[in-house]
Amino acid sequence: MKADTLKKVFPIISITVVVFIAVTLLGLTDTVVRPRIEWQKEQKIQDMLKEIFPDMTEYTLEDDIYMIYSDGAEIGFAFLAVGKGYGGNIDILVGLENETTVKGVTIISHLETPGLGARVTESSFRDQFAGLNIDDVALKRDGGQIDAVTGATISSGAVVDAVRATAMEKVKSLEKRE
Amino acid sequence: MDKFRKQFIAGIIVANPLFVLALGLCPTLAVSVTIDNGLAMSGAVIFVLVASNIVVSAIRKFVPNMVRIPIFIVIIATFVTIVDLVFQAYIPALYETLGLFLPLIVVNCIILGRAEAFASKNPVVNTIADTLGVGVGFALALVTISFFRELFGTGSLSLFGVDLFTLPVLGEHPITIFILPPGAFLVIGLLLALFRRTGVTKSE
Amino acid sequence: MNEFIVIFIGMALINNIVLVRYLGLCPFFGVSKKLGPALSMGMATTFVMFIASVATWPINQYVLIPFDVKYMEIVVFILVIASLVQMIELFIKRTSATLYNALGIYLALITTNCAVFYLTLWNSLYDYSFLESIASSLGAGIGFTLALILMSGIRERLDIADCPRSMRGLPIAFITAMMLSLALLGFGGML
Amino acid sequence: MLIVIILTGIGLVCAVIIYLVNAVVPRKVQGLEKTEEIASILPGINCGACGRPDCFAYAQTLTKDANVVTKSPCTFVMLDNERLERLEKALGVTLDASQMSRKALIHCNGNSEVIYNYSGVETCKAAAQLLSGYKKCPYACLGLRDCLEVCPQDAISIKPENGVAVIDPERCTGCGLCLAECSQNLIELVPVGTKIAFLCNYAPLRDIPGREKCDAGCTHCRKCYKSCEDEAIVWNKERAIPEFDIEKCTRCGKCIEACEQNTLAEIKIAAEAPVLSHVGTMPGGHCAVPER
Repeated sequence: MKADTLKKVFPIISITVVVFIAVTLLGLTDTVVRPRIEWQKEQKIQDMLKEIFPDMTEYTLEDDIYMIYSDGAEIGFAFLAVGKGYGGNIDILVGLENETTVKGVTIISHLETPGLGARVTESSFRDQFAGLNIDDVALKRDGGQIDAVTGATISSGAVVDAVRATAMEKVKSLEKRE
Repeated sequence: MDKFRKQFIAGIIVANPLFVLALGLCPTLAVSVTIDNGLAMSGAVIFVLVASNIVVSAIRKFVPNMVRIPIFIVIIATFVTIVDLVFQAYIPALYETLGLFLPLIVVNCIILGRAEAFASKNPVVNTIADTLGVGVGFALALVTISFFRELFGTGSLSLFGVDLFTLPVLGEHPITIFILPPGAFLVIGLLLALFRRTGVTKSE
Repeated sequence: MNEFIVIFIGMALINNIVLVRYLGLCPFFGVSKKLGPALSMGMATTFVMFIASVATWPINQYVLIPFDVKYMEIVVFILVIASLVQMIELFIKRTSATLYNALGIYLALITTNCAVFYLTLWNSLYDYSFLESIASSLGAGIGFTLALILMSGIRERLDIADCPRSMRGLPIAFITAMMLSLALLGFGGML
Repeated sequence: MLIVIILTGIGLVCAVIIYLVNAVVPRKVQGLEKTEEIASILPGINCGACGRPDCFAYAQTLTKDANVVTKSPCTFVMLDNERLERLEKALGVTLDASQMSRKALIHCNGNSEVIYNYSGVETCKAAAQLLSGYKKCPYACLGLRDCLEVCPQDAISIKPENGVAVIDPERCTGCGLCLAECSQNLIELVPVGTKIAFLCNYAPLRDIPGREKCDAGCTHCRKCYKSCEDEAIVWNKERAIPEFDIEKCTRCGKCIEACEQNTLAEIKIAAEAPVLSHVGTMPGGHCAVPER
């Protein structure tokens, strides 16, 4: 009886053993690799923020607003905005000098069509945001200062609206906190 | 040694997974936008293919027939997750571009296909030859496709950041359709036809 | 209610899982020679997609996220899918033989179907709620079946059309797929 | 560490589910054994002539109701005595093969003259749309392989000299699939024993306007009728064509020589009930396995 049940139950044991080995192996690799991944993420945010605030030395994260310091003095804050683009979501990192003027904008990820919508990542479009007042952050046709990337009005509009709306929302939440 | 070589060559020309058997298409089309992606994906696929098939052929005697597919797939998934973690930690740039298609190597028809058809029936040595051949065949095909797509799609070629050259006319006005999904189908269709025309593969 | 429809249409047409996301191409080209097998393959895949997303959602929500082991999803999801397909195949084989005759051959193909696995990853990446993930799985399934039916309709006519010798068979199928995916690009930006 | 145990638990659950489904679901559904037994007798070529998608489905209907076999017989089994006995034993029903089994025959000798050069889609159905065919006779066989494609036994071939389809009586199992395919409905199922084939489908009425349409077909001259000594030929008055009586005909061949238009031909079958040995090895006809 013993050998027979063993034979019948053997498939179950084999799957469980294989899964057990797989899971433990992965657990080990993860513990080895996890610090490195955290460092990479850290590094990525660091580079992103440095792009907008070149003279940044360190930053603190207070419930999804990055406060930027240069040798102790606060020089602005940054936050994430998500625009509904043509191909999908566009993640944007927005930096503000103070409650009213925009320091700079960088596109973190997008699914726009290459050659058209993807041109919102080019500096020619992004530099228009620098130094603008939040109220002026709109497309020229909507009375703003920013002219859209030719042939990609949906993507440009999406970026602009996202920056403007999230900026206002974050400024309000900052005022509430002070 | 001769058998090793014959098996290896077979994987590349006669049974080239991509152009002859039309297997493993899913990652190929999505990822072959630039040569860097192509190389990264081929590297990952070759590693997973060889490693998992070696393990599969090593334990082929202990695996009960009824549950052999789930067990093979778990082994392949483990190696893919290892590659996923290593890419995430050490080559984040490529990890971003490959995105969701890195985990998809698990369901890549080539790997399970080879495991099921070959590795589960032959000793380890032959499996190494076969998987290396198939892996290199897949890599060659993938790189050719990405070469054409990047050349026509962006007008310029760059290898890991180093800009090789830019085409005169295409540089400014590249044919962007080659980077879009339809371009991928077009390139593979034409390459298949070219291979059939030049007799590399037999036509239907 | 309407965000379910948005997700459903999104998965079925805009991000059509075959022609825009290039997934499930191995069965797509292998089975689309005739309408009959194409339809039964589409239905089998939709059914497996539905069951797979129903099964993987609780695991993702109550096991992977609380323990912060997101990287494990690859192993766990594929294990669940493989066991599901194996279970369904055994079940159909024993109960109705004609259904097994029509579907059985493709059920084994579904385990290595990139579309089903991608769908579970997509649901966990976008953190869909339970109902949203069901909507997206049905959308993807219908999108897959739609692409298969369109393709098999065209390929049946292609067999009698006289295209050049070296283009016959797979190459012309790829060129047709290109045109289909061009057409579906038109849906982009709708939502 | 806990996560490892939980995930292994999930693996265990999956394994147990597969094991349970494998053990609990009845390995043999009651009728399944009988159906499989009958299916083993059937040829397994899934030709669909019996009106079911495949042999397995036909076996299923037979297990439910045995005398379905008399209404829609499997023509293949009828010709193969050894399988016939096994089927009779399995179903507990006696079958009389001779009058049930049929053979397909194409009524055209094909030497009608070609009147225009057709270069459209290569199928008979398409060619027939255009002035009903590129041949002078509107009922002539166009030889564009429609019937050939569908025949599970590969019994049909095209005569190179005049491009007309011919059915090899040895291979043909009378499944009747080609009847529906022929756009000129030239093909008719005739009893196995027929000896003389009447190769003209030109609606043989005496006074049809297009009479001079085909000089190769039957001109209703009745020479064959007169030439036959053993009255094996009966002249059908309304259709004005000869009809052959199987028992009386002695294959003397006089009527074939008498007919100047050579619309008559002898059906040569070696043995009375041809042994279709090669059929067993046929790959699954046109079943739906996805060819790579």
